[in-house]
Amino acid sequence: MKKISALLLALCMALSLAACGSKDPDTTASLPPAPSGTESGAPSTARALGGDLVLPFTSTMGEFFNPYKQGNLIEYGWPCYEPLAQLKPDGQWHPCLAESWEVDGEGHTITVKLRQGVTFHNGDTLDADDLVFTLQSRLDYGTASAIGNPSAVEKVDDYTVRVRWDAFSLDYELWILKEYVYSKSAVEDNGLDWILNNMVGTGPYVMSEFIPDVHLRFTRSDSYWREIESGPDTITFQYFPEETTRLAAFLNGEIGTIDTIQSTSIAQLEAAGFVGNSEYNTNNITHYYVQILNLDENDPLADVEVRRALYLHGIDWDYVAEAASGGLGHHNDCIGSERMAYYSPELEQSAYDPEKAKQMLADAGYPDGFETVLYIYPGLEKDATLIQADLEKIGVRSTVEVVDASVVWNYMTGYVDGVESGIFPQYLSYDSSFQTDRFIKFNSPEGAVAEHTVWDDEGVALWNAVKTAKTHEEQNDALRAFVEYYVLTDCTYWPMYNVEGKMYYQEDVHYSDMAPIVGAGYDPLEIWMDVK
Amino acid sequence: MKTLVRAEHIVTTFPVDRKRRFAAVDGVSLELRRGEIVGLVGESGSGKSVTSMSMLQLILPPGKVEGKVFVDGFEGDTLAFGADSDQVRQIRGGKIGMIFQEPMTSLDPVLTVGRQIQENIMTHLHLPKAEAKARAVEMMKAVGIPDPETRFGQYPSQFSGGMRQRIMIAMVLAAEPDVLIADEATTALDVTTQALILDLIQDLARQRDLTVVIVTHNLGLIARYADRIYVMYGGNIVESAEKYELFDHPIHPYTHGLLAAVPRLDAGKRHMLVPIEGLPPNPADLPPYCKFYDRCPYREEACTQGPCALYQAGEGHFVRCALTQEALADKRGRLEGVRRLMPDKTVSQEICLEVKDLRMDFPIYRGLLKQKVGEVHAVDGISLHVHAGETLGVVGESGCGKSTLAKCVMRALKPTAGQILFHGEDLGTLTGRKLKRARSKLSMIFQDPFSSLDPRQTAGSIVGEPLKIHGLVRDRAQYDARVDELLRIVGLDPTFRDRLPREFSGGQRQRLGIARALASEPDMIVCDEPISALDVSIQAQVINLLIDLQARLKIAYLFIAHDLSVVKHISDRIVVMYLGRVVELAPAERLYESPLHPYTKALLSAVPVSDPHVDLARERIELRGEVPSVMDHPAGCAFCGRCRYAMDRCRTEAPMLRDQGDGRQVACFLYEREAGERDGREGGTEHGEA
Amino acid sequence: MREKIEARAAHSGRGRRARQFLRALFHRKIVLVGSIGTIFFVLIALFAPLVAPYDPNVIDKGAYLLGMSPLHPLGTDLYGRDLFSRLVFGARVSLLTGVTATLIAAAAGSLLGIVAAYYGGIVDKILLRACETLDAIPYIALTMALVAILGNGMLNMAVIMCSTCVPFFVRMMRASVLSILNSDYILAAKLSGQSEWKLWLKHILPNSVSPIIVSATQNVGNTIMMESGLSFLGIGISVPMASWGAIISEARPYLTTHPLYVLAPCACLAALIICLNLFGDGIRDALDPSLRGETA
Amino acid sequence: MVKYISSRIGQMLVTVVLVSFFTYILVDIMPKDPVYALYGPNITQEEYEAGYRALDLDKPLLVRYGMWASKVLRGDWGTSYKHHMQVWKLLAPKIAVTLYLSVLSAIVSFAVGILLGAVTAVKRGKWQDTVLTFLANLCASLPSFVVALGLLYLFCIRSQLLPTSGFTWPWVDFGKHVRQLAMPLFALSLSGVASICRQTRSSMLEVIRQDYIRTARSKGLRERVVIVGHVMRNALVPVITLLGNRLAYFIGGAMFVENVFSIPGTGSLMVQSINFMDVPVIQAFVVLSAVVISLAYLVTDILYVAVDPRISLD
Repeated sequence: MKKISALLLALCMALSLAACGSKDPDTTASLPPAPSGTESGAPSTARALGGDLVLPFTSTMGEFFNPYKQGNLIEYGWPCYEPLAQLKPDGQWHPCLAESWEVDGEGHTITVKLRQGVTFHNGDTLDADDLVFTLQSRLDYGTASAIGNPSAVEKVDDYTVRVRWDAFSLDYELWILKEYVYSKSAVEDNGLDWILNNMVGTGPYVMSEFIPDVHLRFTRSDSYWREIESGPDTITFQYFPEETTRLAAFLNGEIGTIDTIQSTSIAQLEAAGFVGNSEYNTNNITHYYVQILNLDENDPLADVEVRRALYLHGIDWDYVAEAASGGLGHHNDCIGSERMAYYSPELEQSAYDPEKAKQMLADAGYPDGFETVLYIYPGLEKDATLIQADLEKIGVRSTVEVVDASVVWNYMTGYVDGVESGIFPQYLSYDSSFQTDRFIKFNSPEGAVAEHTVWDDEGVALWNAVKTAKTHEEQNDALRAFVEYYVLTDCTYWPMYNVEGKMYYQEDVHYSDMAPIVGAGYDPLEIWMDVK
Repeated sequence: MKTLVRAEHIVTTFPVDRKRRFAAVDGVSLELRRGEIVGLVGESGSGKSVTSMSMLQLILPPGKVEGKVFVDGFEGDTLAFGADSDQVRQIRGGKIGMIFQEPMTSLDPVLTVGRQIQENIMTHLHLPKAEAKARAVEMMKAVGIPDPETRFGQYPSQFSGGMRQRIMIAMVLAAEPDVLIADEATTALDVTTQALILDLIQDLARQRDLTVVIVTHNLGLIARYADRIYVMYGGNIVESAEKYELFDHPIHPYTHGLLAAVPRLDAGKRHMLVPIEGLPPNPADLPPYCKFYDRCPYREEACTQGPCALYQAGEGHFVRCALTQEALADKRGRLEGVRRLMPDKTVSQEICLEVKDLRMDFPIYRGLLKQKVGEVHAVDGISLHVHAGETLGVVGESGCGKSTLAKCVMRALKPTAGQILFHGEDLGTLTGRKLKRARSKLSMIFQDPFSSLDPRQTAGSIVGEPLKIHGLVRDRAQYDARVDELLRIVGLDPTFRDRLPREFSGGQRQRLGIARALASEPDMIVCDEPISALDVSIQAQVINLLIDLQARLKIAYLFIAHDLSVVKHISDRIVVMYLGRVVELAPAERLYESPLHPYTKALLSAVPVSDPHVDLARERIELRGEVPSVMDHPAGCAFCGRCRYAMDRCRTEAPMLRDQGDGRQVACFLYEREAGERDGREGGTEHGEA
Repeated sequence: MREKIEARAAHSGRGRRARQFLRALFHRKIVLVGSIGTIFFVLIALFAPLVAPYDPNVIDKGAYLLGMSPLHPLGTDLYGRDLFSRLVFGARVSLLTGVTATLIAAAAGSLLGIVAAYYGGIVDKILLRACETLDAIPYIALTMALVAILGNGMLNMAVIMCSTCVPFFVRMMRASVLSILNSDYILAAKLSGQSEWKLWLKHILPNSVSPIIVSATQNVGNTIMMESGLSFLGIGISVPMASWGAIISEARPYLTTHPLYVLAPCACLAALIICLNLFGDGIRDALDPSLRGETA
Repeated sequence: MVKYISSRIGQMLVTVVLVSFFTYILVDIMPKDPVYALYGPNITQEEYEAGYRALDLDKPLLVRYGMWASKVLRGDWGTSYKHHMQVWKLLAPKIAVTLYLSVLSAIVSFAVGILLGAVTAVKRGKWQDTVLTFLANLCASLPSFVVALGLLYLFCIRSQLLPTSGFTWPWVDFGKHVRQLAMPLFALSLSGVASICRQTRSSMLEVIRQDYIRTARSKGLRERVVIVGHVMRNALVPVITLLGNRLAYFIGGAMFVENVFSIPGTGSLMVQSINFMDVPVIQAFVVLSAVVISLAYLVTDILYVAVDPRISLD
């Protein structure tokens, strides 16, 4: 079995995910401070009931919630699904479907007591069976790593469930925030295919209509377990493939909000008098990075010195950031933006110095550079072009090959032959949970081609330290050490730049500062519209 | 008689390029009186059609028409009103109606026949639709179209050429015009149909006191039908007179030349035709003085002193020539005697080509799905032979199978049955090398000079190609020499060797076709209607060329044409075909003196002779009906439907060719009884030897 | 008058005919404009390095998305590269792809057309059925699938794009050969014993090729348009060597803020295609003498 | 006529079958692995093998094609890997929208094209001819998505006259339908105008020189009557042949316009399904498009034969 030293993006940020985007360096509370002054956007007027809120949506809506898989994005599920508890910008954990929960440190168990009298949209009442089913289906399917792979789930009584982990993990405390409960009957009665196209949740809005690549419409449910004093009658997610059209629709008043990282759109929105709000909107930081994947020892990229030369001095990251994002983005040598809990200024070590880079390359045995391939998703041509130009200057000739997201996966796993090594600029929007698989399995008709560990031994050791950290501080330090090794010493993860997107709102759309839920969209009850 | 239309000094010009324009009609004045039939005669390019079109302002921009046209019922010069003005549009169709040459394309293919007739009626007589329809049906009946009610709704593509011309006549006359201009109306039709159509026009003109203008190049038609004649050349009227006056004492050299150049049915075979030398006038650079100067045998210095005017040379007789009448008369006297005699040629007894019971059937596929619904017996059992050095003429109307016969002889088609013995070898069975060698001795001349020469090849390589194919030349020098010689033989200037076909006139192209045929020194040439696409004066040149070549090179001709007078002039023996069968065969002179088969008699009577007195004296045979459609083969004699002497035996049994002595054969039961009695033989089934 | 005839005869045939063809070709003013435009673009494409002030791939740091300036006649693109030089090199890429695709399509199409016309019968039916099948597939689906299989190098793109034009050329060549086959001069050559393949080489092909030339010139324009469409989908020719189509789709978001960035390549594309179409019309009229006198 | 139509339909079916077979092979060659598309990237090897067998990928191509075809004939187009929906339910409304847009654009581009062609033919040589020919060529040379973006900028960003996107059926809300369709229709049909204009112009110039037009004029008809009554009727016969080919072009090219105006047509779906290797959707889309395009060619042939009496059908 070919030993392939591949370093994939398995950054172990699962635990401190919630902290991302928050201003507060200390991850324990991992909460953004109450925003200074009034909510940005429109001044809070009297809350009203009514109106139709239309929100744009750019990527196509694939399958909704798959009970057997974890980490499905719920960008468009928040009106309908509700987690056990919500972490709001005020720093408190607002209980939602769970009435209360106790955490038993030594026994590594959490006992959750569900709220009573809550019904799903299909009439099925919420009870322990649903929670057990939700957890158990993922355990059986082996995709529960995002919540720390609990070892057992038992139903104590109709409304309480106890979950036990075999080892202490900071993850499991946050599990409550991420656990969405499905209706067991809905899945079993209608089957998986149906559930992937329909949403049965407990939230204030019921999914009323879904036409793929057109729109997804929710209407307010009348059997919600909490009293609804404000909010639009319907919430519609409309599909906009083209950026310019989305901008035109917003300027035309057809859609309620628009979040964009396009410098041209932002310029026009500001010109039209809209004020962008991005201070504490957690969903809007996009982190662009490059992943070095070399599966072949005698590839120049396998040599650490070469990677250090290219990353630390070979590429003018500040200009890449500025040009690729139209002046909005900025570069820093950390995985994620400088607002990450584990960030520290002394990580900044890259300095653009082509001569030095050429010199280092020469020392490493490549005086006249070498050939390599830049694999990019469609839409990342900008970054590839800029990197290609800088590499060209120091003698590294590269060709660009556009691949598709699913294909990238095959490349990374090495299954697609002909791809030995390459630079993978990708983007990772922070609100998605990190893939934390530490190892990659890939398959082919001939059987599992190869399994390979994500890192070499030093990387694994650092990763274990992060996993076993008891407290947030401890975890942050371990993370910082890991980042330093991964980015600055091993140089197989090249952070490019971070772009803080901006969110704009129409005059008649209001939201309270409690609206954004960290890492999980918005609280539908905290958004309302002026009713004419 | 009242003058209906008078045209004064019409000049119609077209642009040659941005700067220069040329006058297709250069100052023509003519008069049309009520009830008379006027003949406008001239070769192509003489401006006869353009004159009639100019009077009706049918000339499209960038052409321009100047001069004056007065029409009875409209005061002042009608040219002054715009081409699209109400007055002129009333004249067009209402006062003066016009029918054109090509019946196949003169009717709108996507509209029904009836609707096009109605359109004319409603435009001029302002009748409502229903009445217009009734009147249209009545007109269709008047021009002899069978059951007009049903055929009213049919499309032009469902009619034959003759029928379509009748529809054109019905359409024009439906608007009750005073003048009918027939611009080459029957040129594209068969001889018999042409006679029927022109007789119809003559009767309608008599009934309705209609003025008719017959625009044609065929002097015979003028002799038979016209009362007064204008002769045109190079855009001018060169001579005009009453019919008998013009034919008896033609004055202008061109008129005289035309009369001598046209082969006559009644003329003997001793003299060659007297062609008008040189090329037809090139409109792009016409000389300012007499346009006939280059080709005029009597030209003198005087002719070039400036434009010659039309002067009156007799009662109603006008001539446009610089020379006086007397000067022309004595010049003609001196040149008269010099008419060339036909070169004597020796026809050997050795048979060059023998066709034995040739049969050629074409399957007919109906509709777009290509099912076979029937068979056309294009050639239905023909036997004939050609001696070396002899010219066998093949005559018949369109659809009689003469072209198919030519194609079978040339093995362009594989005959269904029968043998083609060329020098004893049956071409039918030959293939590959042997066929190629046989083909070098047998070549072909085509009808349409435009489509028989490869537009991309230079003249030299067209003529020289057979040399290369059959390897008749060793090297380049001999090849060039041979090509030049061939061009010179057919009367073309060798320096034209590297020109493309489109830079030659029709006559010159036909000469190239002949040169190509001669290249492989053939024993026999199959001529498929070689001269029907040419002008009269050019025809004479090509006919004389063929006759000379035959005498000199001892080549046999299989001469196929539908113009009987030309075939009589050039052939030794003539075969008359009708619907795929030979109906009569005889030596040329004897066939015309005493035709036996009723069809031959009718055919000969339909051909007008370019001498009014002779033509008047000839007996006219009325030929009823139309050529039966090729698909339903009549059981008996194919002609019995239209034959005056048809007996019931004709309807059941097909007559065989019977020998009538001194080389004559006929396939008709009229002669069966006499032949039977005379030779005492019963009606055997064996074939007479043709 | 006589001397004029001799004078005209003395010219060598070939020279005079070439002059006649050119006079007919440029008889129409706009055709003249079209031809000059086409030649202008071809020259630019050929001498791109000389014409372009900068290297198209060099990034002038910090000077991104600048408007027109003496330094950069058409401003810079979003990376800071000089737009004018990129357009000049883009001409080379676009024309090269367009011309190669058309040549391949015309050659393949004509060959198949000749085979269909020559053999007739079952071969003819099969080829027509194949053309019909290829036509029935929406061209975007076909090209995307082929790009996924072959990748998007410049030559691959040319081959892929010509797959949609081949049926057109097959039908045109077949029709033109069939119409020539039953003309008299072919019969004459056959009857004089000409060998089959020489008949085709000397007579049938030279005459059947003129309609192909005419539609080929117009097809180049359509192919370039199609390439710009594919770049819009992100599967155009690979970075950094971009065709006009790629530049247009790259500049798409800047339509509102930096219109020049989009309009410049569009203007070039429009100008080239118009010139090609007019040039094609001109050639058609010049080759088809019957139409010569008609057009302005 | 019926016999002709039935045989043409027979040919059409053969073509559609050939298209489906060719597409099946094409999709099979594509490098992406359908198993990953259906089950997602991180699956175990056993799951991969189960999925591999579930998709019958282990059987030879011909057998798989046969099974697919038999299912399709029974109306089961399979479920989409990405949308987990019956392909038919996913595709039908979208094909209806794209077809509606294409047919409408064809009508508009034919109307404008023929009009422009007629004017340039009648006014040959004058300034109208030069200007309109230039205009028609300009329309043809602008990529449809650039025109679409330009319109969007003009009518939505600068002046907010028209809605930016979406599609509503006319019977649902006619006013909204018209306002939503104005820009996409204009952008799509613009590209068709040039070729139709050029074809009309050359066929009209051809017809004007024919003998029967001279006959019509000699009947004293008004010039306008000659042009409309006789010239146009004959000149349109060859133009009709363009109908099928233009419709096929629109169906393919509608995607760009749909993308810009986010119209729920097949355009974006098709791009995703190819990128995502959603095999049943690709198959269904190509075959259905082939049926529609072949129908368009069939209609063109029938129209051509019906209009031109010279072609006898019996």
